[in-house]
Amino acid sequence: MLADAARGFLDGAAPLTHLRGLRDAGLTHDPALWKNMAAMGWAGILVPETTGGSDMGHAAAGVLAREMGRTLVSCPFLGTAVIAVTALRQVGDARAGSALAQIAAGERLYALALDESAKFNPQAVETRAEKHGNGFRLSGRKRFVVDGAMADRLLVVARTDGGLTLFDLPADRDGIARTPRAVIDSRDVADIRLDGAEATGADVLGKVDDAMAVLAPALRAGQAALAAEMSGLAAGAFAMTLGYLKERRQFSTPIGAFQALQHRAAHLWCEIEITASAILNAGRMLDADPANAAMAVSLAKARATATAQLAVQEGVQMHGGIGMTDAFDMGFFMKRARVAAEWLGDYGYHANIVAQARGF
Amino acid sequence: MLADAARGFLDGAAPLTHLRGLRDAGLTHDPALWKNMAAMGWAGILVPETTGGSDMGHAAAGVLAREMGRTLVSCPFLGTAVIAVTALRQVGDARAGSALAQIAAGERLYALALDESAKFNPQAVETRAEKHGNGFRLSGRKRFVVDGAMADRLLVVARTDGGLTLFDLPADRDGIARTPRAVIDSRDVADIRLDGAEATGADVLGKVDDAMAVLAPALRAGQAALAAEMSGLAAGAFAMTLGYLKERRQFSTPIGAFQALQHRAAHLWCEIEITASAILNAGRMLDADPANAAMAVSLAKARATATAQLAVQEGVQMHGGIGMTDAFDMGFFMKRARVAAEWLGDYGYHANIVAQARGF
Amino acid sequence: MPHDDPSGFRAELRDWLAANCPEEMRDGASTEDSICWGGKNWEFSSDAQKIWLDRCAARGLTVPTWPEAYGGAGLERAREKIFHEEMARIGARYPLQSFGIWMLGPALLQFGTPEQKARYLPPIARGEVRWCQGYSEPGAGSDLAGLQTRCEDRGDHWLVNGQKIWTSYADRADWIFALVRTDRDAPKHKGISFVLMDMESEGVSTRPIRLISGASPFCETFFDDVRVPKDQVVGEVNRGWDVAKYLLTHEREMISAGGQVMGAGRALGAVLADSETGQSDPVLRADAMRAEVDGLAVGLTLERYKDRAEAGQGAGDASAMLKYAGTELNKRRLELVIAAGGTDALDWADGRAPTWLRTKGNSIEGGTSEVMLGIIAKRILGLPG
Amino acid sequence: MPHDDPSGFRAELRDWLAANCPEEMRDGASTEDSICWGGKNWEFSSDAQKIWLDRCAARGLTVPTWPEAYGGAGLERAREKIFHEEMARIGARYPLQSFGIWMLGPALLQFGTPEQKARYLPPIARGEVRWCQGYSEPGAGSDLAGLQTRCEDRGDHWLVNGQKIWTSYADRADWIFALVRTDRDAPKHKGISFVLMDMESEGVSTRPIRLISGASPFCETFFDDVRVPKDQVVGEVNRGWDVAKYLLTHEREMISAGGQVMGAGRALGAVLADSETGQSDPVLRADAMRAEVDGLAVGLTLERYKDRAEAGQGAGDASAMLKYAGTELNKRRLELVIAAGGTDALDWADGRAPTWLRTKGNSIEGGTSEVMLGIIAKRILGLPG
Repeated sequence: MLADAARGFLDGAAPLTHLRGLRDAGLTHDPALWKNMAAMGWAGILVPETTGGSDMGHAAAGVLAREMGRTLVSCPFLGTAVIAVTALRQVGDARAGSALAQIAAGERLYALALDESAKFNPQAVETRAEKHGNGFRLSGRKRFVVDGAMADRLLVVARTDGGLTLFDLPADRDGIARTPRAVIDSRDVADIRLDGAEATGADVLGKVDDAMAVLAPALRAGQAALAAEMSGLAAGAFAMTLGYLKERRQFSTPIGAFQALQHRAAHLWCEIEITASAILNAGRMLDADPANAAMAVSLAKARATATAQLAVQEGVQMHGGIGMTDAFDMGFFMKRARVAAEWLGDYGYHANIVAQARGF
Repeated sequence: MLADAARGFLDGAAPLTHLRGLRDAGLTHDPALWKNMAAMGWAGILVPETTGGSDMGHAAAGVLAREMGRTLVSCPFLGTAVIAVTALRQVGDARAGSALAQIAAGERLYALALDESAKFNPQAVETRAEKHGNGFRLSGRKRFVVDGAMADRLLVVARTDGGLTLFDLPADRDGIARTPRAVIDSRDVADIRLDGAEATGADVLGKVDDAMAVLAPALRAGQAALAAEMSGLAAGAFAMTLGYLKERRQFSTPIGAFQALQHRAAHLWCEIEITASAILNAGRMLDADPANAAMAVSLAKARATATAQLAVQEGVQMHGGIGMTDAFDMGFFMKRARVAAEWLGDYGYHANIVAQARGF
Repeated sequence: MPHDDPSGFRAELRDWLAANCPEEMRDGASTEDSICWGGKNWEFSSDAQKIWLDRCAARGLTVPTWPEAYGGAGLERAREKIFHEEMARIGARYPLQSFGIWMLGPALLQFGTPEQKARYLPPIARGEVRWCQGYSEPGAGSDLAGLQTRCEDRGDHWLVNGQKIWTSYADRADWIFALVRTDRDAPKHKGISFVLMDMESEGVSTRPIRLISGASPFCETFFDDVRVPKDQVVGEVNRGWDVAKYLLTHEREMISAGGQVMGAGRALGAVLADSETGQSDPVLRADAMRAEVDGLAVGLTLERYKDRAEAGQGAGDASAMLKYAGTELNKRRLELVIAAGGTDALDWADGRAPTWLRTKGNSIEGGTSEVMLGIIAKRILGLPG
Repeated sequence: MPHDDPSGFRAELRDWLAANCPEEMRDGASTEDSICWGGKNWEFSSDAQKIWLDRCAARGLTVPTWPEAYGGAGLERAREKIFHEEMARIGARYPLQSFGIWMLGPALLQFGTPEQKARYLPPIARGEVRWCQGYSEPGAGSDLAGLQTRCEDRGDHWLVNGQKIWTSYADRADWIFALVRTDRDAPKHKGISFVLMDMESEGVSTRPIRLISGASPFCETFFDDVRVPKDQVVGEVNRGWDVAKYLLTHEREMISAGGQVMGAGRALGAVLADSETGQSDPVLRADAMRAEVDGLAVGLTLERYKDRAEAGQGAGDASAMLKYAGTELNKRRLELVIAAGGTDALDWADGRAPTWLRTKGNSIEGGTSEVMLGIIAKRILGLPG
């Protein structure tokens, strides 16, 4: 039901042409669209009811993410409504409550400033938060901060004396410089430089030296939602390919009658269907037993990554010449799949977590 | 020409039914066949002309091995005519010359007793050769000694004070116990126990503490010839499969007309053809520049392993029900492919050598 | 991930298992050797195997979802899951496996008369009668409906003549359920019936087929003027194809689940962790990681489809996906098990080699992977031709 | 592995390269950006690029195997290999790449008149004229022989009308070689001719096609009453399909070799060795090992077929294998290059992303992988249908 409603809305408000329009206009984001989504309760789907949300849980968030993946909607859902909200919920003080309320109302956007190398590795943080008076001064470089250019607030992970600490800072604070990047999926990504940016104790989310208590659940939630988005992406690319197989004729036959393509399409459908199970499982585990959800989440992200890659590669190849043209939409799926494959941990990263959980 | 002659001989003297006959009779080897091969000069193909061989080189040995792979000939060619001969040639003293002459005449069989663990690892030798008077006493266990039950002589690798040493011992020497194994490819494999077996200085092949000077070239020669055998195996399995695709009818159509099977057959043919290039290259490099042939040999073994596995898996699957029956020959190809995949280093072992040679 | 258990069923079951499952039956084994198939001539591998079968049968746990009236425990889906979880927790072997449980039982529950259910189901549940199936015929390959075995109406009995192939363990089975042609003039799907025959009937003979694995789990089975009582047709005469389709779905799920069960005893990872190069060889490790990821996801998919079945939606054509994915995955897994085992695994005396070779047939029997992909392409995806 | 050099050719060439190849041209680059395509309007990226082209052209080394009379160096196969080895040794860029070198040149050498060779080949060798090809037409896809572009005999000239698609860099080319229909009544393969046209002719226009990589290496090209002199047909009129088949073989080898050249600049391994997780992630490392093994073997196969060609045996239908294997491999390699690069490689400003996306077209252009597999299945393996 949620899926049907979401699909109905997105087919009207944000079909694939919406992303193309943004890209052609040199934009990465449509603020009006996010306002509408917030009005429908999407920004607050994980926000507690007490602070203006609907608190529907991660399985439901996954349903929305999946539908967004189908039409490649560019919006701050993952970074703000999933990752930041999950982080803020771990804290639960009045300031976090107020932030959650603002998110639910669509009035505040967050970006997670974590990565410092080209591959996801949440422990490899060299950004320093030096003690300075009663507060801190942050210096370092953050790479590939998704939604980093448009965000009102940044969740910055920095090294303090005893570990990592998570800061919730206004993005326009002195000493923070943001440089937008031109990324292949046409979304908002920035590199960020912190040059002695000041933070008070009140800017710390959770406890000093204990970023992971807040961040780890947020990362898992983001990974699961991103996996759900990728599963929708795979389904969207596959639907387009399947339609083409039925329509396109070659040597007077619909190409979908060629057995080699049939078998490949059938195999791909199996992969999508099997990945869907992993996605559902991750959402359920996050809702029912979040402390033990790590393997389920990594399983979902690994499967979704592999499946989305296969779907877009087969999509381009089966479309032949037009598949490689920009005029055709398959390239958008391919580019987003590639970015989503890397973001928050690639196949190898997550498969390794699964393997370790399974004892090897 | 050599290939045609070999094929002509083997089609008559050792077609696939020959291996089946041996297996059904509980045998692993046909001494009369090897005598015939020796009479044709196959046993001496790498033996110098001065000691009764034809010295045709490793490329030519690869041609023979490939033809043997086609019909799954079980004979001591690899262990004796390739590995032992190459080892003996590194030494070149009168004793080695006499051994080479005996091999060329088909009168002496060798087996290499190297492996001690289930995965190929020529450095992992714990068999000890303790100093004892003027000689040594050897103790330890060797696993998976190919041709180990029928061999007249054993090449035993043992640890001495300063490294590894290679011994050339009569297989019936006191203190050597051989236990034949029932291996899936129906060939001669034995486990060997050395229990204080005595060796003199004259039994050392090459220098004490320097087994690898003799052994490494022999291993490379064996790996290349085994790769050639596997490429022939792949070709033999594929020829059988291709014939079936043309003959077998299902739903009133030859199954080879089904496009999905056509594409898989074509892909397999490509793999076989590409692997053939690696095999030829390995033979040429061993003849032209043996000191630098390691990467070429590992490339050949890695490719041949992957290709043979694909050929037999597709072979069984495309044959359907009869492919899984013992009455049909495809199972023999599959079993030999699996043993050959492991022997002298598996895919990962050799791919790793290639990667290191390529700088990673 | 344990399921909710508001009613205390889990605790009660756990106690029962602790008290009743013999120690020997707790090794998690699911190799061909460790299975109890039951039947008149079954030789129990140990006292423990017999005790375990009898105790489970008495409690309906050989067929936990069947109605209690027919020897089951009447468990609904949520409790069935708990049952499997608790069995896995202590590494308990399943007390009984059989084609009667997997295939004939579901078919009878769906299509059988009350008399047929009462007569045939309880002996299956108790492991007293072992069934085999007679579907395929020589030369027909994947064209199942092209079957030629004749079944003529001779007034007070049927007369069966013909030949089946790939009949699993027909040489050790007590009864066979088979598809036969009762109307030779009707279109090929319309003249088929589903008939039950005692393997001791005069005119039935079998010949085992040796597989590449060395085992002979299949036979050729011959029917030469076999007389069959009239009440041994399941469902309507000439409508046997409906039963067959229903069963094909079950068979696919069973073969698919078989792959899971085989692997379930021990995670692939544990096998690799033991291997001498599992950690150091990135190829082996990477392939094992992929197989583990895929195996878990296929397992979740089986669960998801079982949940759907509970909710009244059969897997239908999607069973082709379960069959395809499960068997192809299992082939990959056993390749890895053999690779991890190195030369130790290449001996006939080692259980891994025969198991590995046996998996090669899983993607052929019960409909090849190619047939499954064709079903998916045409019936689910609606591709032409 | 260096080849024999009895005649001292290698030493001589090595000296010449040392003296003549500008330092800037020794970076081994073979990205889309670094290529010199030549032509009337070519803008050299640097003085070094121009100097390098001119020096090579003067010595026949832009087209080393062509006869000296037409601007080549007349190298036989053994010396050609030495040439490539010595170029690779110092990481020299190739001075010139073009469809004239790869495709039209070989076709003219095989099918052209002496006058055509003398007129068209030397400007190609000097990089003065840039050619494009006009084969595919909209909607025809893989059915190349179904082309509809009309070429009518108007006595003293041909008149061409129609449209081509996937014409590589037609917007920057000086001339085009194209397949056109000269007999509309003949069977489809029998009424085709191979014609050369000046892109500045009246009635020729182009429209670039933007690819997913952001680049526009292809165009749509339109012919609207284009007059073509009578002597600009290569081979016999209506026998253009023979030229086309010959060229398709060359094209496949070229696209396949392109994959090799792209990777040759730097072994995949070196890319991985730089990557932050190349060593620690077994999945990435294992995939790279496999790609490296396969890449070396495909490279050896290309060499083997070139040797055969030297011995008078063309690759023929087997060129389909080279095309298929080379392009599929190259897609795998660039996937790994991007994966090793992580998020750094996802920026348009980074050269890797466009190169990666561009490889996706390699297995489509010049005949899809599926068409190649079909050619192998039917023409080499003799499978029916």
